[in-house]
Formats: sequence, C-alpha cells, structure tokens
Amino acid sequence: MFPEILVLLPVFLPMTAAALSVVMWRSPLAQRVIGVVGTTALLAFGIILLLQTWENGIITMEMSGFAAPFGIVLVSDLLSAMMVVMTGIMGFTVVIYSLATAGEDYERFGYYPLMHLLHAGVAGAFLTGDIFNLYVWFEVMLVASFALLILGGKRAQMEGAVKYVTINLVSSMILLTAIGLTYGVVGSLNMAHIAEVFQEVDSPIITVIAMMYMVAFAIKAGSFPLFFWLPASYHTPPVAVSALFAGLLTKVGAYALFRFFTLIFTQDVEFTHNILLWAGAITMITGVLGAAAQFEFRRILSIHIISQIGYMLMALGLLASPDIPDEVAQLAIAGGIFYIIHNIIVKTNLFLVSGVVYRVLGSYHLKKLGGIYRHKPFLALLFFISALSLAGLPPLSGFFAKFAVIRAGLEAMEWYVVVFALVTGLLTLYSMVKIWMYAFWSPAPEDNPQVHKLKEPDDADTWVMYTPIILLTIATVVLGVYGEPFFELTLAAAEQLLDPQVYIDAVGLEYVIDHPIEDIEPTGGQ
Amino acid sequence: MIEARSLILHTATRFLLPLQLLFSLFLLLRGHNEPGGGFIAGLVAAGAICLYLFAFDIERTRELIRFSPHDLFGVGLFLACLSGVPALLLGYPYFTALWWRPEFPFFGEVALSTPLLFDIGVYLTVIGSVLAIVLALAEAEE
Amino acid sequence: MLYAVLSGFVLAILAPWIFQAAKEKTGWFLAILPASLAVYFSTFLADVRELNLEEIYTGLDLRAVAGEGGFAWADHADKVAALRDQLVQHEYAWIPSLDVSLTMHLDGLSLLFALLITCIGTFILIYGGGYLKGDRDIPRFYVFLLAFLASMLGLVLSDNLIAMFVFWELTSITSFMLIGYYHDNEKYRKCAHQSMMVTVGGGLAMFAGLILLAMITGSYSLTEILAIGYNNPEAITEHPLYVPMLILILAGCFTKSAQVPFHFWLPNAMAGPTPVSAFLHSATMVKAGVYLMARLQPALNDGYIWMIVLPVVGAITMFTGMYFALRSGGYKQVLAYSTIMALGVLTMLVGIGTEYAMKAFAVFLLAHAMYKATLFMVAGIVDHETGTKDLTVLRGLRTKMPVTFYAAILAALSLGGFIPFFGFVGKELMFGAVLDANYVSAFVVALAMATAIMGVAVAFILGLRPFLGELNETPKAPHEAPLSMLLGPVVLSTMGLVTFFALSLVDEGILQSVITAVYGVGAPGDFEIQWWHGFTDPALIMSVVSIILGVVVYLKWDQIREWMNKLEPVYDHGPEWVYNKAMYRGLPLVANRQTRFIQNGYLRNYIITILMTLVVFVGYAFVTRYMAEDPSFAFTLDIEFYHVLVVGVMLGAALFAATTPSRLGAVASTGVVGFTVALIYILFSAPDLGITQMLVETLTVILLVLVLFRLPEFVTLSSRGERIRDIIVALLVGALITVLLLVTGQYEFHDPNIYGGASISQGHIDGSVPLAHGRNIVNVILVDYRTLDTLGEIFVLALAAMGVYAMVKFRATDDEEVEL
Amino acid sequence: MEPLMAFVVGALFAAAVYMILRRSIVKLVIGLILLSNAANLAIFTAAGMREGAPPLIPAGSTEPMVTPVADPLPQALILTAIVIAFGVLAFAVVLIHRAYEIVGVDDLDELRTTDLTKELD
Repeated sequence: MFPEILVLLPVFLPMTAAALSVVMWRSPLAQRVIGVVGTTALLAFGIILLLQTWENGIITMEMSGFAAPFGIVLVSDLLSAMMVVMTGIMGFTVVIYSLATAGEDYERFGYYPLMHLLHAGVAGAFLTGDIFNLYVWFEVMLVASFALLILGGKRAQMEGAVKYVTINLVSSMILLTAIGLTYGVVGSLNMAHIAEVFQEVDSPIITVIAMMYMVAFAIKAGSFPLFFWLPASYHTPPVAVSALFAGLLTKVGAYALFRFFTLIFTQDVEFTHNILLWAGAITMITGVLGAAAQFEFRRILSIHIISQIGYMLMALGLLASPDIPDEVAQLAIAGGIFYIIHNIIVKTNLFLVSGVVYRVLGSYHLKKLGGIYRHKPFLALLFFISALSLAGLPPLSGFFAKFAVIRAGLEAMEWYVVVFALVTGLLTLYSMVKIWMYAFWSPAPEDNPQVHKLKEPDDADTWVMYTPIILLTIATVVLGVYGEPFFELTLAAAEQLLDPQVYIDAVGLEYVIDHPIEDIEPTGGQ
Repeated sequence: MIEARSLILHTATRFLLPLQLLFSLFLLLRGHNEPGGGFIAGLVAAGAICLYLFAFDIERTRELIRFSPHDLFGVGLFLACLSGVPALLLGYPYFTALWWRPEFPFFGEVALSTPLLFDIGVYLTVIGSVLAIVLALAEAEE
Repeated sequence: MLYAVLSGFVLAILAPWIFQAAKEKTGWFLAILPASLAVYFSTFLADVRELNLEEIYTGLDLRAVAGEGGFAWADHADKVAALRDQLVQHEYAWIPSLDVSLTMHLDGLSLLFALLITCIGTFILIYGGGYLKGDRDIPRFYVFLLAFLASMLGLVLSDNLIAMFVFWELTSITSFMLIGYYHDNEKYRKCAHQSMMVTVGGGLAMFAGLILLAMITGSYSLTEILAIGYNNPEAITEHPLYVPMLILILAGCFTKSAQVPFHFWLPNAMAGPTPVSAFLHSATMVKAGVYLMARLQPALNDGYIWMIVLPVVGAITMFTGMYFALRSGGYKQVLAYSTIMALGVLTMLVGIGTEYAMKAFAVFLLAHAMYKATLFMVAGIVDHETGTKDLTVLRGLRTKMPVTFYAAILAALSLGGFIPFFGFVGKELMFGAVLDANYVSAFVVALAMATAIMGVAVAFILGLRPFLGELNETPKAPHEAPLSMLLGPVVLSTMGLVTFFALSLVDEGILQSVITAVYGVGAPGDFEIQWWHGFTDPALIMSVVSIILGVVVYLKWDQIREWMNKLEPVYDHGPEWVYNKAMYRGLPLVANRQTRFIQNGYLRNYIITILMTLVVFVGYAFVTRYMAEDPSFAFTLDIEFYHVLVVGVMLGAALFAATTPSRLGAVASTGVVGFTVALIYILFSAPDLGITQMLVETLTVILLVLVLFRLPEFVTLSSRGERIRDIIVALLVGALITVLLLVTGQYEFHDPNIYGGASISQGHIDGSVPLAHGRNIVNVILVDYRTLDTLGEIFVLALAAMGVYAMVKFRATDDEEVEL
Repeated sequence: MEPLMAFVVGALFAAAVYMILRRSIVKLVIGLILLSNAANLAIFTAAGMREGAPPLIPAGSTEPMVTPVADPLPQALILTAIVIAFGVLAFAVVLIHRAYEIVGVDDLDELRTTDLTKELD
C-alpha cells in the first residue's frame, strides 16, 4: 500500500481532522491540538509524498478499488505533490498563527474544522485525476472559504461574502456545465482518459469546451476581467483567514489551468494559450494598478494577488508560440510553478505581518501607521524581506521566479508581454515601498491611541505570531539563495506536464471494469 | 410561521413522525438496490423533524433529537471517513467495498458492508446538517 | 574570492552585536575588514598585470571552433580551462538550472574597482563612526553600509550576468536604506524612494537587456561574452536583437550612473548622511553603470551607435552636471552635481572608445574617486563642525580647520585639473580623447571645454571659498574634526598628489591593465600613460585656457549664479518634474480611475462582465473554430405532447418567477420550477434524482419561507434601460448554452476500447451486481464507484451547516474599523 | 428530446441570469436557485436522456430491466450536484438574510463599502 497511501493522506488527514474537530466542537483545546497535529501531519506526509514522487515518478491510488477511468483516481505528479506541500506549509503556519489570534468564539464556531476542510478541498483539487471530483473539491474548498469568510459576522464580511459567494457560484455553474458537456462528448470523466481521447480526435468543438473551462478556472484564479470577487472580499475576514485565502485559493484556479491546459487542452494552443498569455499580461498590470490605488495594508496585499496571478497565466500562455523550443517551454512552465510556490509563501507571509502590525497599532490604514522600523526593527525586517521578494528583488525567491518567467518570455519572443511583466515588477515595488514608507519609516503616529504598544516589548502571543512569519521568511530566502534544488524540482515537474503521455501512462487506463476483491460470489439480490 | 399550530397538526405530526423516521431507515437500507439511499433517507428524516418543529417548538424538537445537530453530522462525517479505512488496513485502496454476510437468528443472512456504513454516515450527516440549518434559523426567528 | 565578497554580508549581520561591544570604536573595528580585503585584492595586482587578454580570448574561442570544425575538443579542453582560469577566480554553481553561478571575473577593471571600494570603504567606516557618533540608528548604518560594500564588490567581480544583476539590485536596496537613514523626515523618505524607483526601474530594463545579451551570445558568462566579442564581434553587433538589447542595458547604466535625463535622483540622494554620500556617490554605486558600460565595451561597441549615443549622452550629462553645480549653493549639492559631471565624462570616454579615451577613462576614474571622496568627507566635516553646508555662508575656516583646509585644497586642485595633481593627467587625457573622437567631435569638444571652465570654478568654490576670507558666523562654533573624520580626507587627497609623481608606478601597477580590460585588446605594456606632450599639445592649451577662464568665473560666481537662477522656471520643469508628475499625480490618478471603473462595487456589473467574457470567448471560439470548419446543426425534435407540457409549465414558472412583483409568487414559482425539474428526472428514468430533487426543493422552499419573509416586498429598483441590458445579457447566455448543448449533442468521441465505444458508465452498469453487489446503479455509483465525490459532498453540506450556524449565532465583538 | 431540452435549459439559464442581475438580494438568491437547476439539467441533457429505462437491476439479474438503460453516471453526478447546490444555496439564503439585517435595505447597490475606499472619493 506504500507509497500509494501517501496520495490519499493529504485528503484523508484534514477530512478526518475536520470530522474529529466537529465531534469535539465543544472543546476549543481539543480542536487546537487536532489543528496542530493535523496540519503538521499534512505537511509531513506532503513532504514524503513529494520525495516519493520525485524518486518513483507519478503515484496514483484508485479509489474504491476501481481502476481508471471507471473509478476516481488520485494522482500525484510533481506539480500536485509540490502544491500539496505548499498546502501543508500554509496549513501549518496559519494554524500556529491562529493559536495566538483566533478568539475562543471563532473556535467554538468551527474555525478549525473549516480550516481543515479548506485544506482538504485544496489538496483534493490538487490530487484528483477526475474532472467531476475536481468540481467536488472546488466546492468543498469554496464552501469552507464561504464559511471562513463570514466567521465574525461583521458588516464588511457580509458585504464581501455576498459578492464572493455569488460570483463563485456562477463560476461553479459554468464549470459544472462544462463538465456535463465534456461527459456528453467523451463519455468519461477521467482526466487522463479525456486527454487520451482528445489526442486521437481533432475537433473544433474541443476548443469551444476548453474555453468554458478556461473562463470557469480563470474566475477562481482571479484573472482579468473576472477577478471582482477578490478585491471585494479578501480583506474582510480575520487576517489568518485572509492569509490562508491569499496563499491557497486563487492558486487552485491557477493550478487547474496548468493542469487542464497542459494535459487535456493542447490541441489548439495558438488560440487557447494566447488568450491566457494576454489575460496574464493585462491581469498583472490591472492588479498592480489596483494595489497602487489603495491605502490600506490588507487591501494592497489582496488586490495585488491578482497581479501575481498574471505572471502565472503568462508562464502558461507562453506555450502559445507554435515553434517554441522544448527547453523554453519547460522553463516557462517551471517558472510559472516556481512563481506559484514563491507567491504562496510570500503573500501569506505579508498578510501575517499585516496582522501583527494590526495587533500593535490597531489599524490597517497606512496613514494611521508608522514607527515600526524605529521601534520594532525585527518586524520591519520580516516585512522588508517578504516585500522585496514579492517585488522580485534579488536574491529572494521572487527574483528567480521572475527571472525564469521573463527569460522564458524573451526566449519565446513575446516582447510585449515581457514589457508588461517588467512594468508590473516596478509597480509592485512601488506599492510595497509605499507600505514601507508609511507604516515602517514614517514616525510613530502619536495620535494613534495604541502608539504606546509600539514602544513596549512584544508579548508572548505576538511571539507565537512571529513564529510562522519567521519560518516563511526563511523559506523565501532559502528558495532564493539556495534555489537550485527547487528549480530542479520545478523543471522536472514542467517536464512531466509537457509530456501528457507520462501522466496518462501513470494513471494506467483499463478498458474493462474490475475490482480487487474478486473472491466474493456474485450473489446480487440477497 | 411557527404560530400556525393546530391540534390536527400536533396529533398528525406525533403520529407521523415515527412512521416517517422508520420509512427513512427503510429507504436508507434498501438504497443499494432500489431507489433510496443515504441522501434521500436523510432528507426524509430531516423533513420529518422539520415538520415536528413547525408543529411544536424548538425546545421540544431539541428534546426529540437529543443530540446536537453538530454531533450528528460530526459523527456522520467521521463514520463516512472511517468506512474507507478497513480496506486500507487490508491493503486495498481507500473505500474499496468490503462485504460481510453473517447469519443472524431470526433475520437470516444479513449483508453488511462498508458502503452501507458509508451510507449511514451520509444519512447522519444529512440529518445533522439540515437540522443545524433549520434550527439555527428557527432560533434566530424567535 | 567569493568569501571575500560574502564576508561583507556576514559582518553586516554581525554589526549590531559588534556595536554592542565596541560602541564608539565600532567604525575602527569594522574597517578592519575592508582594509584587509584591500590588502588581499592588492595581492592580485601582479596576476592581473600578467594577463594577456588577447591570448585568453582567442584561446577561449576554441570552443566555438571545436563546435563548428568538429575536431577533437578534448585535446583543447584543458588548455581552454587553463586560459579561463586565469580570468575566472572562483566558481560556484549557484542555480545551474537557470545558468546562474557565482563566479569571479578578475581583470584590471574589476580589480581597480575592488580596490577603490575597499580602500574608500575603510575610510568611510572610520569616518562614519565619527560623523554619526551618538546617533541612535548607527548600528543600522553599519549594517547597510557593509552590505552595500559587499554588494558593490560582488557587482564588479561577478562573471555571471545574472549574479552581477543580483548584486546590482542589492546595491539599490542597500542604498535605499542608507539614503533613507533619516527616515523620520518625509522629504528624505521621498528622496530615498525616488532613487530606488529610478535605479530599480532602469535595472529592470537592464535585466531584460542582459537576458537578450545572453540570448544573442548563448552564454551568461562575461568571460565568454567578451571572448565572442573579441573573436566574432558581428555575432553580437549585427544580431537583430542588438539594438533593443543595447537600449535596455544602457537604460540600466544611465539610470544608475545618473545620466541625463535620469540625473535628478542623484542630488536628491544627498538626503543620506554624508558618509553615505561620500561612499555611494564618489567611487561606488553611481559608478556601477559606468563600470558595466566599460566592462561590456569590447563586446557591445559596434563602432557606430555606441560611439554616438554614449559620447552625446555623456557630454550632455557632463555639461548639465557642471552647470547645475555652479548654480547650487549647498556644499553637498555642488558635489552631487559635479559627480554627475564626472559620470558624464566617464560615459563619454567609454563611448568614444579610442585607445586614448580608454587611458583617459582609467585615469579619470581613479582621480575622481580620490578627490570626490575627499571633498564629500570635507563637506561632512564642515557641516558637522559648523552646522551649515551653505557655501554662500561658509567663509574663512582655514585657521579653525587647518587640516580640513589642507585636504580640501588638495582635492579641489585635483578636481580643477591643476599641475601637479592626478586630476590634471585625467583632464589632459580627456581633452586628448575628445579631440580625436570618431564622431560628434566638435560637439563634445565644445561641451568639454565649457565643462572644464566651470570645473575650475567649482573646484575653487569647494576648496578655497569656505576657507579663505573673513570668518563668518555659523550655527556652531567651528573647530577641527576628530581623527576618525580627518584620516580619510587627508590620506586620499595626499594620494592625489603622490599619484601624479608616481604616475608610471600607478600606470604599470594597475592602470594599464584597466585600459586593456576596457579596450578589450592588447597587452598591458601597450598603453603607457604620459602626461606631458610638449607645449604645443592642444590638450595642454585647452587646459590652460580653461583654468584662466575658470578663475574668472569663480571670481564672478555670485553674479553668475544670479543669472543662472533667472532660468529657475525652466529647471523646475525638467525631468524631475516629469518624474514627480508621473509618480505622484499620474500613477495614482490612473490607478484610481482604473479601480473606480473596474472595481466599482456593483455586483451586477461584475456578473455582466464575467458572463459577457464567457459569451465572447466561448462564442468566439465557436465561431472561429467550429463554424469555420463544420457549421452543421443537425437535430431532430422527437417529442411528445406531455414533454411540451412539462417544460411549458417549467418555463412559465421561471418566467413568472423572473417577472412577478410578489415575493410569495416568486418563491412559489421557483418551487414549481424545481418540482417540474424533478418531474423531468422521473420521466427520464432517474427516480433517485427525482425524489432527491423534490425533497431538496421542499427544504429550499421552507428555508426561503423562513428567511425571505422577513425581508421587504419587492420594489423595482432598476431602470428600464438596465432591464433591457440585463435581458440582452440573459438571452445571450441562454443562447450560448443552447447552442453548446445542441452542438455537443452531435458529437461522441468515446474511446472505442471501452465497451465498444460506450461511455464508462457501461462499466458501472455491468459491474453493478457482480462487483459492487447493488442493483440501484446510481446508488452504487454514489457509495462505491465514486465514494470520494459523495464524501466531498457531505462535507459541503456540513460546511454549509456550520457556516449558517456561525452566521446566525456569531457576531464578533471586537470592533474593527470599517474603511468606507 | 435533447434538442428541446437544449432550448429549455438555455431559457432557464437566461431566466436565472436575469434574476441574478437584479438589484434586490432576494431576487439574486432566486436567480441562483434557478441557475443551479439549469446547470443540473444541462448535464442531464448533455449526457443524453432516455425514457422509461431507470438504471435499476431487477432482483436476481445482473442486467438492467431495459436495455439500453438510462445512463446512471450523470444521474449520480447530478445527485451530488443537487446536494452541493442545496448546501451552497442554504448558505446563500442565510447570507442575504444577514446582509439585509445589517444594511437594512433590499438593494445590492448598498453593498459597496468593501470595494470602495475613502481615498478614491
């Protein structure tokens, strides 16, 4: 059963943890313990899964014992495994942070199970090899995020949630319709199977269906012009929740685009991927301009997520060039994956930092902040590193991510898109430095009633909050300074993605339904 | 809405409720072979309790179900998750169906299986979830 | 050598702790590192002198020959490796997947820079300790200064383009922190911001340029690029990407080295403490751009574009710098502008590209570093000890500050280009170089002359004026500075004198290898520098004339400034004005407009945009892909009367729900829609679905009733136009779905291997009884074949329940500000 | 029947979209209910419909009652989708209820504070 069981655990562990947490809903303490243990296990097994996938190639598990395409199959290729590790990292860091920040009320109203289920949905979406199952995981993730979003019941949360829920529901319905159409046409739900069938037939209708998926996933990813739900809602929940959302949710959309548009829809790349390319270019610039317009710490960060999604779409879109050399395609995809990983870490971290700042100064508004560099240099350092990494300055993870994507863009000769990417990089720096100038460099805001807190040493809870921030900051530094192993990994992942046959073979399609437990007599009607 | 109580409704509900619950169990157990199953059964049971809620009040309804809806769906979810584990222990993929047909006095051969366990989990979850929603709303109403 | 670079970063991290222990002596302690690095680097002087670049570059090209000619590469591999090792000092494969390595390229140019950085760095650390004594943030000063020093070393020593760029950006970051040292002041914050935005912006352009360069040459290694440039320059200069690459790289160099029109950030960067200005703006950061241009000159000089663009930009910068220096009144301001002048000169010289120009470049670079660092430190001393840096106020300090006066006058004379100072040699060669420039000679000569005249005046203004005459009243009573602050100026200014007399020693010691490196050909012995070419040397005549006229300008300075200031409105609308408009008005305006337009808060606008995106893109794919190839719509309507009846009821109910003004009506008709859907399921062989749909519909109606009747009655809120727009959107979406369903209905791409082309569900049907032991196939699928879906689904249900519960019961008390 | 259903589903989508575009939050939620029904029917239609052949197997047999039988897989998918949609919609219904309680008006145009910032006005 080893290593197959590793594919299951990233889904099974958080679900069981969630179920247990619900059973223990009266005891916040038990939930906390389950929270820490569950996410630690998720992270640990995620890493083992990644190592195993790295060593042994793609790992699959056929749920209920029915082989693909008849049953649901969970598949872990390098991309999936990496994303699962990221889920684990997010889960672990955010849960530690929550220990200090989530009030008992939040815990009694299901903060922990919701969080676990968010992880389960995300991990399930990363691992599943079945399109309808993907929809189910999307829904698990979304409804968990709905519930997390409104936890607290404030006006802003409700307003944000109305838009978030409506738009995501519309997107789910588009996805569901697309799945229905796909099943109608292919008669199968297994991704590898569909990919194989689509390789055989060359029909324009595939492109039409591909566009349905693209729009559905692009909404979830927060691409231009479909991202409206994100700026409306991401800054409203407690900061740990925002951090989790920022790290994971849009990335699931990006992941799905990567999966579908490397595995299944590769017939008409000039059409589909060009759209992705330009969507990416416009997304990055609108996102970063949106951030530039804001004066609130979390809003800047939220809207900026969109901009970063643009780089990922751009990386995927680079496949559009019809005679792109293999190694450039690989670099583009690897760059895109590295960008996703980098962005998850850094964006989450910045949100967590904003939470500490809020705890100290009681505001997210830049004009009410100040003096942090003077009085809390360590916190300032943590922010500074992540902010620079986000802006793509060396030698942090963001730089190499950007380098890979831009290099691939130039080598694929997509000049205009590269210009967008570079300008976006500069404007990102602008918005990050804006936060720095106001919140960190400007003098302590003496009219802020909490200003005395700035000058006091940090309490124990704040140090609990620092822990995940420190870990994530180290991660972004390590990804940059010691980036080689990670780049080798992403390049290998890109190689897998660019050769769909590897995935199809690993899933191992069978043509007749079978069941591993054969020795039971077919009694049927008892 | 809840004002609309009447003697007939009271009596009818009190009479119907056990029947409905029994029917839901029947739907649950036969689901594998005839239309029915955990969802439908759960929805029927939940509907029955909703009817009870409309006929009486929240206090009475809470007394009736005894458990908190959270416990119901918590246990249901946990059961559903666990129903796949025996297969894992035997070295089969998660959720691989295992069947056990013991002979019972009076009942004869009874087919017990992990899918049935799973369906029970579904049943409990559906009841618990629907009741949690309806009860929360009804309480907010008062 | 890599450790030499990295040691600076390590010490930077340790600096705060060293400060805890050493307190006021920290500067002296920390200076030990750059001092010993300077000693370390000077041990390479002999090696660098030995380098024969011609031989190396020719030899390195064997690789290309081997690639083409096909002869045994292995025979030559050792030889090439040996040649390469002469240039390349330390190799560490940093991120080989991306061709990034930490490799040190050591030739005359990088060695000279390394020596300047470490030597001046030593003095600056000592000086900074004295200058900022007692300042609460001084540990941070040490941290960033050391990090800056290390980045600068890395920049000039890197062989790998990307590694170099990494250090390049690190200098931008560390200088941002240094310039913003007095960050409590908003003005200074903005100055730091400006320098960062300009240099990083240019850096990004350069980043793209460097990648293009690597695409052209196929290598990220400077050594290999230079070898290609040496052996086969057309491969680079005639490549179609040459011009964009050049523009992008120059954009980076020009912004970093403050060339017009990007020069404005440099005077503003004087916001940092004086030791920072002395270090960053004399020998280091601003010279990075010059360094890179000189470094790439042998590979990128195409003999035409390069030789026109650089001299013109350089000459204009040089003139502009000196002009504004003469106009300014603050000591540091004058220095900043004269630095711009120097950077212009260097750019111009690299661009002229002749042997003579390279000599001038090497000498001028060294001379400038020495006198400019001195003068900055003098400026700091004067400011520190008198409390002002206003040149119009400062007079007669010679008796109070004799040592400072000594350093100032020496440096100033070198700046002015007087015999016997090193600056004279630089000026001579510069005149010589512009006189035989290949293109635009007249233009650069004229500007060079004008610059030199103003230069003399500025030299006096800086070196003489504050010290001569009557002592003026200053905010602080002037007195001599402490040893730590005097050490650097005195040593460096004396060096300006010594190097003149020891010219041949310096020449052979380092300058010739610099010239070789920048020129790209020849052995060091070929480039002997001489300062005397006889009395008829036109350069000498120009020098003399410039000095005479310069003295006149100096004497009339106050008057000339007045004239110059009359043009104030013109200066106020220069590049900086454009920058400020763009950065503080344009960008926020565009950003705000965009945000208000896109993120306008109206949910229906969002939905319309999303749905129209769907319609447009799917529709576009449909029209261009499907309709173009196979525009057939073949379907038959095979229906019974009761079908029409059922769907008729459904559509009627839907229409009623959409239009009724009554809540109850809407809810009820929604229910009717749901029940007819259930009826369809039952009619079309889906009993489980039908039952579930009916039960769910009942519950939904109950929920709606529980909730909605506390909400108000419907009112018509939208206008007629809006309704028409919405109807159009709705119809388009509906039409899209209809068309998709009709078209996909014609296709079946089933896998022929699966039950002869059936869908996979044939397997589910076949296996239902024998494998899954159930006769209700739908239920079997739910609890056996696809259990995982069902598991996810019940979690969704539970999640929704938890969400509803929390929404109804949980209202957080901590009241967070709501930003409207 | 599928061609007819294609039009019916299209019409349902249109009705749903029209409702979602209303300013009233109540109509919004009704639109969402219609939308999920429409999507489910879309799957049902796309997968092919068959009358009078429920995917049930009579006792003692291994074959369905009627061959060819209606495709059971989309039915299972739709069943899952129905339940998911019920969960989501229950959430949405309560959400708009709470939103109404907070804002006090049944008008989505009043729910704009999270998008707009002071600086922009």
